Amino acid sequence: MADLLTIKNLRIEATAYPPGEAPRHLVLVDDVSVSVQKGRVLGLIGESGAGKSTIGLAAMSYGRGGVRLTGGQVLLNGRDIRAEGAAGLRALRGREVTYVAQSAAAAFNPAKRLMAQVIETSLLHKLMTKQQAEARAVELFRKLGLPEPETFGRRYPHQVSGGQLQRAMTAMALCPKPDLVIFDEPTTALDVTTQIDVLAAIKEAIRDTGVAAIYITHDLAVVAQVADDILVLRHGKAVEYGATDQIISAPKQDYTQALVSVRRIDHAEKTGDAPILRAQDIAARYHGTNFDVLQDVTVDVAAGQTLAIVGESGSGKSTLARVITGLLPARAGKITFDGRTLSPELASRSKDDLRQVQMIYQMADTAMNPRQTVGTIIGRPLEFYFGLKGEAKRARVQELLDQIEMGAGFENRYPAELSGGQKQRVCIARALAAKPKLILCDEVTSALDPLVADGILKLLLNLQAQEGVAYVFITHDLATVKAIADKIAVMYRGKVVRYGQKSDVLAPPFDDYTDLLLSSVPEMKTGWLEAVLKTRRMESAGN
Amino acid sequence: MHPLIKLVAQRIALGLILLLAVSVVIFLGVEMLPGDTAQAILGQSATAESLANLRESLGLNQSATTRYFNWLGHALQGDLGKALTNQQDIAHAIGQRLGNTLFLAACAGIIAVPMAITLGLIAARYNGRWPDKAISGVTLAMISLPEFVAAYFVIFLLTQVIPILQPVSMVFPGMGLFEKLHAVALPVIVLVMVVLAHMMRMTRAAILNVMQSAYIETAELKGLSPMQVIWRHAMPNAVAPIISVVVINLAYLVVGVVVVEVVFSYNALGQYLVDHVAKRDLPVVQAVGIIFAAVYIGLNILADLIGIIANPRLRHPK
Amino acid sequence: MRIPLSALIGLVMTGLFVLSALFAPWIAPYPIDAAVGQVWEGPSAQYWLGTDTIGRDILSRLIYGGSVTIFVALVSSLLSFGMGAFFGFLAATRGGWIDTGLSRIVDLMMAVPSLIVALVVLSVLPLNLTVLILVMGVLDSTRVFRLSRAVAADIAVMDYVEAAKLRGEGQGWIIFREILPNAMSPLVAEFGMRFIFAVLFISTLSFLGLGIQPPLSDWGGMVRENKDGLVYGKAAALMPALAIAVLAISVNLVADWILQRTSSLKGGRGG
Amino acid sequence: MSSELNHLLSLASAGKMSRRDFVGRAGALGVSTAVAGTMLSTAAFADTPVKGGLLRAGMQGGESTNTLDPALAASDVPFMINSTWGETLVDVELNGTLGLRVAEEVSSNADATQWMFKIRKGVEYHNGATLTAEDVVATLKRHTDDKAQSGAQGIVKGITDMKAEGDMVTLTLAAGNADLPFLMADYHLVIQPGGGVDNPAAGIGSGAYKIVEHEPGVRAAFEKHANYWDSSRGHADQVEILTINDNTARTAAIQAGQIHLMNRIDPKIVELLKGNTDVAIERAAGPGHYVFIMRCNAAPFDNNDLRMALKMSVNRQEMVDKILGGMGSRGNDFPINAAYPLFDDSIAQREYDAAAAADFYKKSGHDGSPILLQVAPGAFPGAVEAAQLFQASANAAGIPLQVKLEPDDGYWSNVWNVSPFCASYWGGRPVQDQMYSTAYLSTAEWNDTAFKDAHFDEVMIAARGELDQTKRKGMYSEMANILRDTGGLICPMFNDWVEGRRNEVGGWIANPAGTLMNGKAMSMCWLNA
Repeated sequence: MADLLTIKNLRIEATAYPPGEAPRHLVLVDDVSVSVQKGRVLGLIGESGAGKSTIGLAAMSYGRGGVRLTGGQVLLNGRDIRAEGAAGLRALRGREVTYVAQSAAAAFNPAKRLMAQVIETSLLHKLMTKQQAEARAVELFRKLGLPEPETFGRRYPHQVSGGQLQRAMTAMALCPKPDLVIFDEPTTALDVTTQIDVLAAIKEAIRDTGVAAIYITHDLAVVAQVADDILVLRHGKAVEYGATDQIISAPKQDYTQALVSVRRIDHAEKTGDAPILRAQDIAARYHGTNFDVLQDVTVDVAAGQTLAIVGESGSGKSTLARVITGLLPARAGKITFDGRTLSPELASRSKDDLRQVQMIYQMADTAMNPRQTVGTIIGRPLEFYFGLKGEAKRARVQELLDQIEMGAGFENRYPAELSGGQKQRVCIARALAAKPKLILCDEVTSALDPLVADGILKLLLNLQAQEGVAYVFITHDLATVKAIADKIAVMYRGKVVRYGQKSDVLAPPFDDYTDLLLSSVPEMKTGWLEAVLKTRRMESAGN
Repeated sequence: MHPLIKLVAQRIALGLILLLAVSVVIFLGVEMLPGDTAQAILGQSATAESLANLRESLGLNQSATTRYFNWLGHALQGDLGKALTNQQDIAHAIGQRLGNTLFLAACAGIIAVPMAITLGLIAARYNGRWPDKAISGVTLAMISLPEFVAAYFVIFLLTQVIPILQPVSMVFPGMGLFEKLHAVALPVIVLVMVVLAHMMRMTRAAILNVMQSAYIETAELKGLSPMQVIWRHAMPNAVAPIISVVVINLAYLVVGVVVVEVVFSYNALGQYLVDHVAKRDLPVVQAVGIIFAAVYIGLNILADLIGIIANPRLRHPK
Repeated sequence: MRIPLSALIGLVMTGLFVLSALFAPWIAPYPIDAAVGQVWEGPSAQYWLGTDTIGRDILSRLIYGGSVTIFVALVSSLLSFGMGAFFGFLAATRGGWIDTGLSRIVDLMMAVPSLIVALVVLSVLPLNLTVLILVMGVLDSTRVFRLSRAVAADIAVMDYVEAAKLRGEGQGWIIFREILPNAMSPLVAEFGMRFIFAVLFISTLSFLGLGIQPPLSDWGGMVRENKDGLVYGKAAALMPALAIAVLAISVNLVADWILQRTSSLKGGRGG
Repeated sequence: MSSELNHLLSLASAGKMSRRDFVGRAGALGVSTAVAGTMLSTAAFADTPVKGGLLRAGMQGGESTNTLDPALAASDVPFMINSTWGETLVDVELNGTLGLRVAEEVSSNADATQWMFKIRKGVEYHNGATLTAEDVVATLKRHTDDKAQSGAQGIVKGITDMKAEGDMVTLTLAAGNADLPFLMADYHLVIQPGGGVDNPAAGIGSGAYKIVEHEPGVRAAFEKHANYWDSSRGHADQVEILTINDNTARTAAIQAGQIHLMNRIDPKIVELLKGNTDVAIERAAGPGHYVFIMRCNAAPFDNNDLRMALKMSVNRQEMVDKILGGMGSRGNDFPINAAYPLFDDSIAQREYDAAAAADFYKKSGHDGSPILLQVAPGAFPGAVEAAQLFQASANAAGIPLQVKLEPDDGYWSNVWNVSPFCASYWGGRPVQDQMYSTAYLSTAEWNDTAFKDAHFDEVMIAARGELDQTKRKGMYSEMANILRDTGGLICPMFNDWVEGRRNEVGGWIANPAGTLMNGKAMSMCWLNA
């Protein structure tokens, strides 16, 4: 069958202008060839910086910032679009090729109604009349399972949920009946339980409209559900290119194998022991609101062990962390630490209490002052809590750097000069520097690529073994939980719905929510999606 | 109650309180001035007894507080009193001059605002290319020129070298609209020069700021032309900051143009105020000060409201 | 570090101005107050920029005037920044009633036309540089307050500031070590703007007769002294005007450059 | 006397008499050569008045705080406006002699203690009423009255009794005053219906024009007073007086033809303005003078050697050239010049003499601490520059003079007549006696130099009653010398009136007594078609 899109020896380059430095020349994509046939889905997979989005956008001959297509061919419907002028490109963008961005929340214009944005392309390219366009939009809304499809378009982006926005985005992409749709991490920003529905909706839509698609993601398990072929990318080079089954079940390259076998860490759960931290009957609400975001939450964690708090966005898991730290004083309940009761107010806690409980954030780069060197960042707690100065301090910083497996010379670097994983490690070192008994880890791995995340988790486990520090590990990712937790608390709408030792929590019989949660985590095998949906339909039919 | 209405109510209430505070501040300020009205009126020709008499008849020997509250009481009933210096009815005198002030501001605004925004859009559209550089350069030069210099320069240029306009811009009741427009042409030109740059630069900045957003990329990937992208997608989201800077400048056109009024002997509020400050004519200074403050505060409220209305999150809460 | 041509020009010109201001007594060909020539002589080998309304050498007066203008503008903007930034940060980090109180006071100050204030205060107090600087500094600090409050508010919600609070750091460390360094570049850009408006403001004050002590005279004052010649194409008034414009433009170019690197949205001519 | 001179003038301007003859004859009438010269130079006489049109003057010296009450008039614009709608008993003619307006005849008794004014018949106010002797008395009363706030209060003090019989007004004085008629020419003493007691600011008078619109500090619009008694005045149908305080704008306006007459041309630009063919520059050597005043009772100025030192260290010529652009004459440290009758031009002109100044300074034994001269731009045009020239020349003589700039705002209340040493100006008065008694009599309200000299006072009182002109001249000369050598007044220059007239304006006669033909320009000028 004739190729819809053919990419031959594509080379993409960019020049970066870091403030105060000489411009750097980068090769983002090097000698990549791939093709998409009508009605088929190509999966592009790789870690951040692998160039997958860049290639996706290249199919529309669009380069972000200073990105330039410098070599090879991009043949769309048989013509090389690199030869097109500005007008020619505008003609094909939105008509032949459309784009679904990662964060629909950001990609929709907050000032315009959804309908206007969904049909804008069709009208712009005079593909259909307003009535036709709106009719089609409504039809797509229905197909994508959006609520009240007839009136849905009247809403503004902020009035609908993230999952719905992502579907609306898909509707927007499909509305002008394009030949090719590019999905750029369309589900990454979503909760697992939402992701599975959106995933299903997208897959269905693709099938029904018979459109060709490029599906970009970092999550092999996800792409396995939708793609016919997969191209694995690393550092802008093609690693492996083949049919989905082959890539999943029989990966040829080591890197691909690594990706497939990721998160096979499993650590024996520890039990018993007196709790170092106990949060009892906690209730909390935000200033100026009148409902509790936390309702009688009771959890504890033993010294040297890990309590994982699992939940989706809005479940209140991060709020719990804020309550424990005292940033958000609890309305009710008490927090006991190391046998004594902690004041709910941050301000009225002793310096030593503060030292004992440290925190690591999800976004490492906003958690470090960009104007301070790694040395200062790690050194400050030493100075602040232990009054270390000069040589002693320097030595201890070095020690910590070694502990987080980062060699010498890093203490003089600025955060901007570190990779995502390194940043997170520095944050860990900063927490360790205080010699705490407890570290709160808030989604520490969710912003990282799988392999890097793995590294971080391993590090955390080692450190726990060495220092006997306890973790409260807040995450939405069950794989991570399995990998690190001793105890698990599943939270839903501000309540703990399931709580206990890992083995108990993860073993049936499940409550509905936990069941939904667990069953929604994509598995690394084709057809998983259909299977899950089938069972769910049967269940809903059953009752 | 709909949150919008609540916000509006809050803003207005706050504005009124602010206004009251302003009146006190101005009162105190003018109280602090050395010399007094009588002395200032008679100037060099003052004699001890004529001074005493004048003070007497002006009621300057009451205590400051008494005078303030008297004033406030009447002002609330819309009576601004008579000018101490020449017994003119303040409300009437101000009424006329306020009209002139607003007329001038309006003429300048009507030209400057659309011009500034258009230029801003063009500059943003061609960000970093020559049209941008040209516009930015010219406006930069404008912003860097003291306004009175600009004023004398246009006088020189347009009344002497090319005598097409008149250097003295005073307007009177009974003048035809065209006559008035011809009269104020020069000050308008100067004021446009003064405010244009700032508004244009801020429009440009606001647009460029929005252009960073993801939804702009979405728009571009829909195949919209750059101008379409700016107009349909960037503009609606840049409204708030643009409005607020427009407002600052409109306020400036009303309260900040004394120098221009002096140079062109334009009979508007600024000149009137300055004269009366020099004469310690409290009621007048009060009244004009309040009006200026009211204009400033009012315009800011307006800006807030437009900002709120332009923001769908506030207009259509979940 | 890459400096675009425009910024380079700006830097060089600004530098020149500052130098000539610093070394005025050594550079100026004639004493500032000596009437050396005839009234309003044109430029000549003897008086490069001609002479002024009572026959003083304009170049010399420009150079001395420059030192006054730049000094006053600089100090007053420094003052307005010291005050504005400090209170702005305080309001942003402390929040609560401190924030509300300060913000209301600033609203109040901004609502009163700054010209009246200047007029009032400058005629109450003895007219000297200190007073002038204080008045201008205070009047301008309101705008700086708003900017720095906005900037600081954005930074104060950053995780690293929260981390510092969790660590138990004091107000001082948070303001000066966590927030200030990150707020610097927009503030510096704003500083450029403020400096220019200070220069323009002095000129306007001098124009209204509330300016600087003779025989010294800032550039605005010089324009005023010589403006009557303007209508007859006497360049005397244009020289200082030009000086103001060039200084303003060069500083502006530098400010713009910094501004571009940190697209900030503040600034504005005084109301 | 005035009529005779006018006759001579008309002869001269009609070319029937040579310049030299005229000056000679005029001199014989007690008119100084300078004035006679000025009079001739304005040969606008020859042509005949043209009726109709709108005559516009643009003037400096008006604020939005002005009022039409003549009692409160202090600056140029109110002065001009009042003299356009109102008239006084008499006024001062171009040559410093008395002109008859509302009064058609003036006479006095032998010792000048009683003065009779015969009121002209059929003088009609703008409101139709007829001007009566009672109105005159009422007017004078209003200004004398303690309750009044009149600037003329000091002037009418001396009158002990005033009464009206029929068309005759009789004023009785405490002591004889030969110059009383001149006092009646004071611009505050505009005759108003009922003395303007009920509504002083009504703007209703008997002048050639009646006010139709008045926005203080902006514009006063007039139209011809149909029943005006004097056919030789009031040519234009309408006149307007615009307040244009900014020099540049005002000059630009007259060049652009937006206005026909302007006051206060900045001397600096006279040379430049001469290039313009549409505008004529009108000069009149007036009695106005720019001064620096030392208070004789305040240290260090209580020391006459120091005063002399400062007087010696002024470079008067430089000031006349640079501040007045040559449009004026050097002062001699007493307030009188050729513009006054009975002026003694034999008194030696004081020159800049650094050496002498230095000697005096040494003699004064001043401790060398800086001597502060306070000045504001508004003290007089070019005051700041003048002060700086003074500073330069004084410093050259080793005198530590320092200039301190004050804001215009509040200058007349806080600095003038308060600070020991400051800049000021005097508009001058029609006659010497009035000038001296206003500011140099020990007991005078405005004795701003705090100059107290018993002998000086005696001579002044005596001179007042003295009807013999030569004796009187001698007395004035003595007073002049006393002030010159012991007074606190530093008078570097007398400023000419320098005013602009577009060439289409006819009927201009220079009048040193006041701005724009002593306020009569609107009534006496016309527009040539």
